[in-house]
Amino acid sequence: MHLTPEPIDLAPLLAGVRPSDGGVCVFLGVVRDNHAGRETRSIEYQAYGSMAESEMEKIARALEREWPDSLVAIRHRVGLLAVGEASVAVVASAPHRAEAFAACRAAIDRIKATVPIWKKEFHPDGSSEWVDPTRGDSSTAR
Amino acid sequence: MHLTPEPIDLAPLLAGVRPSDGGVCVFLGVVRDNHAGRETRSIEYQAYGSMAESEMEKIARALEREWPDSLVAIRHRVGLLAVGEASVAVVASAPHRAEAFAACRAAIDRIKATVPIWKKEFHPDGSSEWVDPTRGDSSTAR
Amino acid sequence: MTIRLLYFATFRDVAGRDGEDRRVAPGTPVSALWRELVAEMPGLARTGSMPPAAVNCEYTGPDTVLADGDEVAFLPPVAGG
Amino acid sequence: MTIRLLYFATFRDVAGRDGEDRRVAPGTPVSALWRELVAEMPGLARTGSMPPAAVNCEYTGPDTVLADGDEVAFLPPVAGG
Repeated sequence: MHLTPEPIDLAPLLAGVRPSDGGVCVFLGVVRDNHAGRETRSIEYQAYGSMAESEMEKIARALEREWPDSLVAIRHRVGLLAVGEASVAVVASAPHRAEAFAACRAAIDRIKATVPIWKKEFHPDGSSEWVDPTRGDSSTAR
Repeated sequence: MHLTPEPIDLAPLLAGVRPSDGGVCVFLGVVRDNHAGRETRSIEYQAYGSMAESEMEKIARALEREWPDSLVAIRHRVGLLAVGEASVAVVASAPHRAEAFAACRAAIDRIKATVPIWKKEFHPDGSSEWVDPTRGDSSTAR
Repeated sequence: MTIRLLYFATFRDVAGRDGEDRRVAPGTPVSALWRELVAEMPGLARTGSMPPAAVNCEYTGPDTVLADGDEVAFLPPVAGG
Repeated sequence: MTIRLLYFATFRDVAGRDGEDRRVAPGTPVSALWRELVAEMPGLARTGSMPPAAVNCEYTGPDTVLADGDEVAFLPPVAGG
């Protein structure tokens, strides 16, 4: 449901917007061409699939309880992504924009904090490493 | 450039995202099925075209100066829109998500405050009125 | 001298037209033009004070003096977005 | 009893496998399993403390006692989004 190996298509996420919604806030996380001072060529996203699904579902439903009129949809891609491709999409809709922005921002913050997904950065020189956000930069693995 | 009588297509706005961007925040304003306690069937957006273009351009460029790594694109639709159709789209991209969210939110707030566009709500009973946000509800015209 | 006056939204409904070419005396400030218009069309003055005004597509204050050929608009409360 | 152990990201690289079925003594808490694994594969313990752990796809604390058939994973710092 929330995880996909295919390029993320916003259309089905936006199709969930309800007639009572006046504001839709979308966040796209995109593969950047650099990180921690090094050039990035591509990123491999690896997930603990069943748990990642469950965590994303929990995040979306918790946010809808916290902003009772909001609707939150999440997609996260796995596999090898090139620079410019979207790794994650959050679509939060609500009657008014303040709730849509707040729910969308909270969603991506929580996704980054708790969903069991990891990313390995590949560089032009062929080297790669798993990214460790707790270290503020990349940690080189073999 | 910024104003369009056609349905808003996100694709050309998202195409502007740069390889150095890691976060893209999109806001869509959508025609709701109700406002100020009354049912809405459709909304007509009327613009002072040349000035609206100029104001939206100023907003986008000012935000890019305030968040120097951000890129801001704006589209606003004019004409008669049905419930569920997008009246406005803002796409703000930046290396990191905090700037993307901040620039996107500021953009829509400023658009609502200063761009010379007006909207007339049409109700199922055939009545209509221009919306006056300064009154906190609708003002009936004729 | 002549200016181009534009009407939008509720003001357009009151005026019954999109715009008009209008003769004004040299030295006329925006605020005086507004008072002239209200005298002709009291329906414009639903609020006590002068609404936001634009000259040549830029927001401007009430003391701005009009020039020949200016495009002038008084703006009802905007509601875009 | 037997649990299913899963490895991800750097832990998968260190272990050299995606997962394994593993025998553990009844009453074993998550923290004891972690200590066993580190004893076998010191490369797992890049940080001093036990990493976040999940049992049957739920985050859980170090004192959770494992049950037969549990799916267990220790999680390197997540980096989704």
